[in-house]
Amino acid sequence: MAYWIASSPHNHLQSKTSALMRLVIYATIPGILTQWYFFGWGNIIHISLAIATALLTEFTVLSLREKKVSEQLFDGSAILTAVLLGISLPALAPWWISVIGSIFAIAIVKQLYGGIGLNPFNPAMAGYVMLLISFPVQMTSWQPPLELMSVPLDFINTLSVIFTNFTYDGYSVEQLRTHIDGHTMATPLDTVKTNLTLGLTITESMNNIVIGEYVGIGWQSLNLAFLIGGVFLLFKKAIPLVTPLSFLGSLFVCSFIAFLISPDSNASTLFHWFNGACMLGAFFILTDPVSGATSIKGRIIFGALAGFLVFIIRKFGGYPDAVAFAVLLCNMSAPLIDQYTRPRTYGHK
Amino acid sequence: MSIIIAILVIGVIGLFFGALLGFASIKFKVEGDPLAEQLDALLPQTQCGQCGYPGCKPYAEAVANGEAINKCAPGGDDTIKKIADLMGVEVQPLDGNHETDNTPKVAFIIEEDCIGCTKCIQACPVDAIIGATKQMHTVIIDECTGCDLCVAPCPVDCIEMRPINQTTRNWQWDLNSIPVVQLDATSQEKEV
Amino acid sequence: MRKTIEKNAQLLALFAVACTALIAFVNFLTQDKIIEQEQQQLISTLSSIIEPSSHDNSISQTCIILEDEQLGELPQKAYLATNNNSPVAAAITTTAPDGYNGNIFLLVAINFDGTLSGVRAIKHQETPGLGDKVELRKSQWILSFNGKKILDENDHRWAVAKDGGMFDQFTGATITPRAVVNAVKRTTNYFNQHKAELFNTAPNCSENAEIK
Amino acid sequence: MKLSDEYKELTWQGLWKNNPGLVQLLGLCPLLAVTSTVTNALGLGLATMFVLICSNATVSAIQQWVPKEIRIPIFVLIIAAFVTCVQLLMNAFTYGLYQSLGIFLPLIVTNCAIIGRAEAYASKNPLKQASFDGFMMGLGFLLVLIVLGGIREILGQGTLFDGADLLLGEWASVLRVEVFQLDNQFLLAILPPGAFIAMGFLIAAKNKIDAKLAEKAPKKANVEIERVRVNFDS
Amino acid sequence: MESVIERIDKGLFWKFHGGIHPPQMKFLTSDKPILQLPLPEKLVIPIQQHIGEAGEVIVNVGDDVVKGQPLTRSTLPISVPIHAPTSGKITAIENATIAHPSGLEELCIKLIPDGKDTWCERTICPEYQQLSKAEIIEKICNAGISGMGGAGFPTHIKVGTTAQINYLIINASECEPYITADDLLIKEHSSAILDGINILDHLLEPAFILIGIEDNKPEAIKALQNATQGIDKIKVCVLPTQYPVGGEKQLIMALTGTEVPSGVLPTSLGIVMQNIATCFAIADAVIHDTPLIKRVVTVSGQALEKPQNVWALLGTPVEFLLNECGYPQQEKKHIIMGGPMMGFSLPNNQVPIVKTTNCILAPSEAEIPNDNQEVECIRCGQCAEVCPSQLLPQELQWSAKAKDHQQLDTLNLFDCIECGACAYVCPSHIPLVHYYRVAKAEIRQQQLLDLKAEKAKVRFEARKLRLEREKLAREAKHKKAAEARKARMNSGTPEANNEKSAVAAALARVKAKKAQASAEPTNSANPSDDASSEKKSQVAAAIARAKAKKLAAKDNNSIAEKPPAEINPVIIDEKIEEKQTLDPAEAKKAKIAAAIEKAKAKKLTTEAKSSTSSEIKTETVTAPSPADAKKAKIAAAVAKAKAKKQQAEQKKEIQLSANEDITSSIKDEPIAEAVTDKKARIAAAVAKAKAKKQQTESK
Repeated sequence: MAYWIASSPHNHLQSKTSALMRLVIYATIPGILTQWYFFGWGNIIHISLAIATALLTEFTVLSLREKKVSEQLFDGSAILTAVLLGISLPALAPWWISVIGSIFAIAIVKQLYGGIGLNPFNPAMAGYVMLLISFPVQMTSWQPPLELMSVPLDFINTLSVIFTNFTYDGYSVEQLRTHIDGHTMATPLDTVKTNLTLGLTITESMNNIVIGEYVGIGWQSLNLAFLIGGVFLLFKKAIPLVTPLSFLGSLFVCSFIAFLISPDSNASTLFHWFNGACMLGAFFILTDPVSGATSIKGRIIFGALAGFLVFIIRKFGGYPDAVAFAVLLCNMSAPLIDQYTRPRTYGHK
Repeated sequence: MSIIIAILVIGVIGLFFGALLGFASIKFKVEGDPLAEQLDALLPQTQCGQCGYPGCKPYAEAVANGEAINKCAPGGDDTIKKIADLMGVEVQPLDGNHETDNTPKVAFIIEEDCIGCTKCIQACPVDAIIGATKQMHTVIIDECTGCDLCVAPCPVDCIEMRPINQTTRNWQWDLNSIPVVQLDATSQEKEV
Repeated sequence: MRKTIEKNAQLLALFAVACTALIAFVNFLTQDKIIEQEQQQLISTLSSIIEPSSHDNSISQTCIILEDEQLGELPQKAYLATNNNSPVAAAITTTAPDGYNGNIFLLVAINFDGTLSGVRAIKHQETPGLGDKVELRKSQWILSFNGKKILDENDHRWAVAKDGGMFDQFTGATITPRAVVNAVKRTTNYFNQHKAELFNTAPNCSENAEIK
Repeated sequence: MKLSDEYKELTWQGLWKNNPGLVQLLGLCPLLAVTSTVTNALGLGLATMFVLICSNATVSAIQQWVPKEIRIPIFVLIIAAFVTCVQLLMNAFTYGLYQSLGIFLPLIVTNCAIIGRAEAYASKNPLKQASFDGFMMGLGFLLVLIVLGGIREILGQGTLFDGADLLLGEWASVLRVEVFQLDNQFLLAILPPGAFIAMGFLIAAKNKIDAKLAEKAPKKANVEIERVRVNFDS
Repeated sequence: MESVIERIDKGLFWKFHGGIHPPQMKFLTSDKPILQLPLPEKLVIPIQQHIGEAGEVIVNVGDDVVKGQPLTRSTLPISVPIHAPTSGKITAIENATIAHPSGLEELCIKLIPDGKDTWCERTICPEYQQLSKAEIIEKICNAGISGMGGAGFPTHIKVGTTAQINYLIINASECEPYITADDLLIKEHSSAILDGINILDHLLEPAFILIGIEDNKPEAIKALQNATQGIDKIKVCVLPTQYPVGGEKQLIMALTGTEVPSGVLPTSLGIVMQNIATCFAIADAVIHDTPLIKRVVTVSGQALEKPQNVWALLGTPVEFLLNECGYPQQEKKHIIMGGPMMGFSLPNNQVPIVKTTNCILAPSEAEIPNDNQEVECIRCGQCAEVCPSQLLPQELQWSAKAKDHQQLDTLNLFDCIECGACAYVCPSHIPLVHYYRVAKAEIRQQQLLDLKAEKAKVRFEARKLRLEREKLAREAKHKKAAEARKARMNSGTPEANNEKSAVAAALARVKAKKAQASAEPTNSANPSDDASSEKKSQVAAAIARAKAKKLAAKDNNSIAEKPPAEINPVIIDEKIEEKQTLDPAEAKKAKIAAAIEKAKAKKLTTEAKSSTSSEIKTETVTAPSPADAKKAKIAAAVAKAKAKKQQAEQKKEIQLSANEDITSSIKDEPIAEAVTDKKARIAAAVAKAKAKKQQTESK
C-alpha cells in the first residue's frame, strides 16, 4: 500500500498528441484519393515508400539517441511527415526520391534538432525543398492527368516506372509525360510561368489544354479535396482557424491586386488558390504547430506572410510553385513573430 | 611612380590612424577591470578559497585574466554556466579536484567542546563567528557562507558543517523527496 | 600623451609602408606573368571555337568594341580572325537577357560565311542541375550549334524543339536553351548584317583584353 | 615543458583539439563556400596556411615593438599584405584556380583563424613556436577543408580531384578519380546548404570521437587541492 | 461605477481570457446535507495554518484545554492564533506532517479529546453594530480567522484596510470540480452568511457588495437571493460556469471589468474580496464569540462509498474523515487535499484538516489515472489559449527547464496563479504548473542567495579593510616601540642596560620555560608562581583536556585522563570564576554582547601588546589590577597562539609527564619523539572523533 504523489492539476483533458497527428493523417485521405483518381497510383506508392523509410529512419535515430523508441515511433508525427512528403512528390518520380526525402526529413530536419517538438522547420517541406534543389529534373517531371495521357498507366506500370524508369512496355518517363498533343507536361503553374516568359498573356495561357477551365485539370479537384480535409480538421478543432484563413486571405489580396493592375501578366486568385500545393499548404503544412507561430496574433501574421511569400515567389521566383519555400521562410521567422506577438499578460500594461 | 604614391598614401594613412589610436587609448582609458566586477557579482561570495585564490574577488580577477572558469566549487555548475555565458566561452565541468557536493551548509560549533581559542574567529572570512578568548564561540547562521574555513583551524574539532534544514519556506518542489509513509509494514519499496 | 601618439603614428606608418612595399615588390615580380596568363586564357577560349590553323593573325589582339542593341547589354566585343588580311571568322560576346535567372553571357564565333563555328557560355546564373547545362563542362548541348547556319532572318528552325525548332531543349528546362538559341540567332543575324564593316574596323579594345 | 613536448602540444592543438575549422569554427565563410571540390579546398587551404605561417612568424618577430593600442591594425596590415601577395602569386601561376576561388582568396584577410592565432598565440610566443603554430593551425584548417571538399565532391559529382590540373599543372589531371557515375548530381552537396550540413556532421563526428576518447582515458586520481586561507595573508 | 452595476443588473459580465470547462463532478456531494461527525480520537493542530508568521505557543504538554481556548498567541500583526477545537489534553507539541504539498513536518499541537466537548467561556454579542470597528477587527483576529478559500491570508488585515472601498466581492463561485463545501454552506446557513456579510459591510462600508456565484448551484443562488432580498446594496451575480472564475483576479475582472495590475493589491483599486466561508466564520466569531475551529470539508471522489460534505474540526486527521465516508482499503492510494486542479497529494493519511482545507478528494483509478506520460511540447498553443493570466505557458516551460531566470521574468512567471488550466489541456501531458512551481522556488531561493552573497561580500570587504588597518597600526606601533627602545639603549643609561639585559633574560626565560614547563606541571597549580608559564600551560592543558576528553569518551579507563583533568580544570574554573566576579552584573543573556566587546578589546590589546613576547610577559607579570590582568590575559593568549607550534610539543610533554612519574625529569626524549608523535596523534584524533560520535549515538 502506498500513496501517490503527483503535482496538480490531477485531472486532465483526455487528448493526446498522437491522436491529433492521427486525425491530421485521416484528413489527408480525400486528397490522396483524388490524387489517385486523377494521377494514378504514383503518389500512393510514394506515400507508402516514404512511410516505411520514415519509420525505419525514426527507429534508427531514436535507437542511436537512446530514446524510448516505441513511444515516439508511433506518435504519428513521422507518418504524417511521410504522408505529406509523399503527396507533394511528382507521381512518377523514381523511388529513391521519396526515400532520400524522408530520410532527410526525419533524420536531419527532425531528429537532429531534437525530435518531435523541437524542429524549427516543417520536416516534410524541408525534405521537399531539399529534393527540389538537389534533383530538379526528377522533381519537376510532372505527369499529365490520366485523361490526357497518351499511354494508359495502371498500378503495375506505375510501380515499374517508379522503380525502373520504364513501363512494362518500355515507355520512359519522358514519353509518358508527353501528352496527346505532343507537348511535354508541366503543371499549370509551370505552364503559365513559361508562357509569360514567352510573352503570352494569361488569357492565352488559359487556353492550354492542361489548364482546362481556368484551373488545371485534376489540380482543382485535388485542392478542393484538401480543402475538405482541412474543413474536417477545423471542425474537429485539430488546427487553428486563423492560419489557413489569413494565408488564403493574404494570397487572395496579393493576387487580386496584381490581377487588377495587370490582368494579362497575372493569374486570377482562383487560379492561385486551386493550383499547386495551396490548400495542402494552408491546412496541413502551415498549421503544423511545431514549426509555426503560437499566439493567435502570431498565427495571423504567420499565415499572411506565407500567403504574401507564395505570391511573390510564384510571380518572381525561380520555381513555379512556392508553398514549400514560403513555409520554410515563415518557419524561420516564426520565433521572431512569436517574440513580437506575445500577449499582454493580465495585469501588465 | 604609382607605386611610390601608393606607398606614400598608405604611410600617411598609417600615420594618421596610429595617432588617432594613440590618442584614443589615452582618452578612453578604462580604470579597473569591469569584467572582474561582473564576474565577482556572479560568484557566491563564500570566500572559501577553494579556487586557490584568497576570496571571490581575486578569483574573479584571475578569471578575467584567463584563469579556468571551473574552479568555484560552492557555486557549482550554475555559476560555471553563468561565467561561461559572460565570458563567451564553453561550459566546462567543475574542476575534478573539487568536491561536487555543494548543498548549502552552515558551520555549527559543538559548544561543550569549544575551548575558546578564537582560531575559527580569525579564520572566518565574513566575521560570522562571535566569541572571545576562553569564551564559547557561536556561529551567526544568517551570516555564515558555509565556506568551512573554520573547520580546519579548530584544535578540538568542534566545528561541523551541517546542511541547512529544509522547511516549507525553502522547499524546492521536489516531489520525489517527499517521504511516503508505508502503512503496511510488509509492503515493498516506497512508491512515489 | 604626445609621445604615445607620435610613437603609435610612426609605428603604424612604418608597418603600412613596409607592407605596401612588400606588395609592390611581389606585384613587380608577377605582373608580366599575370598579363601573360590572362592572354593565354583568352587565346585558349578563342581557339577552342575558332580553329587556330584557319587564321594567321592574333585574334586576341584584334578586338573591336561593338555597340548594338541586338547584342544585349553594351558594350560587347568582337575578336576578328583573318588569314592574309581576308576575313575568316569573328567571335562576338553577347548577352541573352531572358535566361531563367538573369543574363547569360555568351561568346559566339561565326565563320565569315555565316555558319557557326562555336558557342560558349561564359557566365550565367541558371538553376544548377537544370539550366546550367549550357556549360560545356556539364553538357555537350552547346556544341549542337556547331556548323549551323541561319537561312533567313526569321528562320523557324532556330528554336527549341518544343517550339518546333531544331534544337533540343534539355530535360526539365526550356527557358534557358530558348534564351540561348534566341541570343545566338540574334548575334548571327547581326553578324550577317554587319560583317563587312566589322572587318574594316581597326582594333580598338584597351590593352587588357578580357572576356567578361 | 620540454621543447619537443611543446611542439607536440602545438601539433595536437592545431590538428585536433583546437582545430580552427572544427572547434574554433573560424573562417567559416571560405570554409563553406569553396569546398565544393577537393581541388578548390586544397588551393584555398594552402593559401591560408601560407598566410598563417607568414603572419604568425612576422607577428611573433615584431611583438616586442608593437604597443597594444595599434596591435590589431598592424596585424591586419601584415595579414592583408601576405594575402595580396598570395593572390598575386596565384594569379600568376595558377590562373585557373585563381579564377575558380574568386572572391574567397582576398577574403582570407578576414579569416578570423589568422588574426585569431596572431592575437592569441603568435603575439605572445617566440618566432619558432609561432611559425610552427601557424603551420599546424593551417594544416588543421587545410585538412578540414579537404575532408569537407572530398565529402561534397563525392556526394555531389561522384568524383575526387576534379580539376586538379588547375592547381597543380597539366600532369595533375590524371589524379581525377571517378568514384561512381551519377545520372544526376546530388546538388545539395554542392550548394552551400550542403556544406553546412556536412560541416555539422564533421563536428558531430569529432565530438563523438572526443567523447569516446574521454571515456577510455583513465580517470585522474583526485588530487587534494591547496586551500588558500583567505585570512592569514592580510 | 454605475455602469458596472447596470451591467450586473442586466446579468451581463465581463469575460476574462482563457478558462476551461473540466467535468464538474459536483453531483457526488451536492445533494447531501452537511454531516456532523463524532469527535475524532486525536487532533493534530499545526500552529501555522495561514500565510504569515506562526504565533507563540502558550500551552504546555499535559495541559487540559477547553474548546475554543487559544493555543497560540499572535505576536506579530500578520499572525492569527489557533484554538482548541474541542476540550481535552495536550499530549505533545512536536513536529508532524502538515497540510503542505511538501509533506514536510512542522510544529503541531497534539490534542486527545476528552469527549466532553466543554466550551470555554463565550460572550454572545448579537448587537455587533454597537462595537467599534477596532473591536470587531480584534474579535476577528482573536478568533483566528484567515481566508478559507485557499491562500489563507489573515482576514483581520484585509478587513482592517483604511482605503475607500467601492466593491466588496463575496466569492461564492467555487469553480473547482468536486468541491461543494461553499454550496452546501450557503444552502444551509445563508442567514449566518448574511450576518457575516453585514459585519463586513459595517467594517468596510463599500458602495456595493457583489456576490459572485457560478450558475451551476441553482439552490444556493436561490438561498442567497432570498436572504438578500430587499437589500439593494447586495447583488447576487450569477456567472457562467468556467474554471477558474473563482480566482481573485479573474472574479474581479468578470464582475467589474477591472484588471488588477501586477503586484498591486485589489484594495488599492477599492476592491476587497472575501470567501463565503470566511463570512460565515466572521459571523460566528463576532456574534457568537466562536473562534474558527471547524469548517465544512467536501469529502469526495469515486473511491469513496458515501462521499459528502462534513463539518470537520480543524486538526482532524484525513484518515478519520475518509473512514467516515467509507474509504476502502486499496493498494495505491491517492488522496488529494483541495480540488483536482489546485490541490496537492498527501503523503499519508495523518495529515490534519486546516483552515484552508475545503476538500479531501479520494479519486478512483479510472477517475484520475496516474499514468500520464509526459512527451515533448509540440507548441500547439492550447495552453496559451486557456491561460487566465494570458501568459505563454509553453515558453515559460522551456525557460523553466533551461533555468533561464531572466527570461522567466520577462515572461511574467510570477503572474501565474497556478490554476492548472494549461496543464489540463496540454495534449503532451506536460506538468506545466509543476515546472513553474519549481522555477518559482528556485528564483526565490536564488534571490535569497544573491542577497546573502551581497551581504557576505560587504562583510568580507569590511573585514579585509579592518585587517589592513590593524596591520598598518601594528606596524606603526612596532616601529615606534623599536625606535624608542633603540634610542634608550643607545643612550647608555643604566635603564637601557637593564632593558638590554631584560630582553636577553626574557629570551633566555622563554627557552628555559620550554624546557621547564613540562617538568613543573605541579608547580603551575600555584597561579602566583609564574603567571606566563601558568597561562601557557593552561591553554595547553585545555587542549590536552579536550583531547583527553575525547580519549576518555572513547576509553573510560584511560590513564591519561586523571592528572590534567584534575589539576587543570581547577585552574580554569577558578579563572572563569574570577572573570565572572570581575563582572558580576553581566547577565547570562548579555554574554554574547560581552563577547563582542571583548573581541573588540582584544583587537585593541593586540595592537598594544604585540611587540615582543618579553614585553607581554613583563606587563602580564606586573599587571596589578584585575581588570588589567584580564586584558593582559587576552593579549597573552594571542601571543601564545603564535607560539602554538612549540606548545604542541609542550602539550605532549604534559601528557607524557602526567602519564609517567612526574618527578622523572626527562626532557630530551619527549622532544625527540614529539615530531613522530604528532603525526600519530592527528591520526588518533580522527579516530577519536569518530569513536565519540558513535558513543554519543549509542548513548
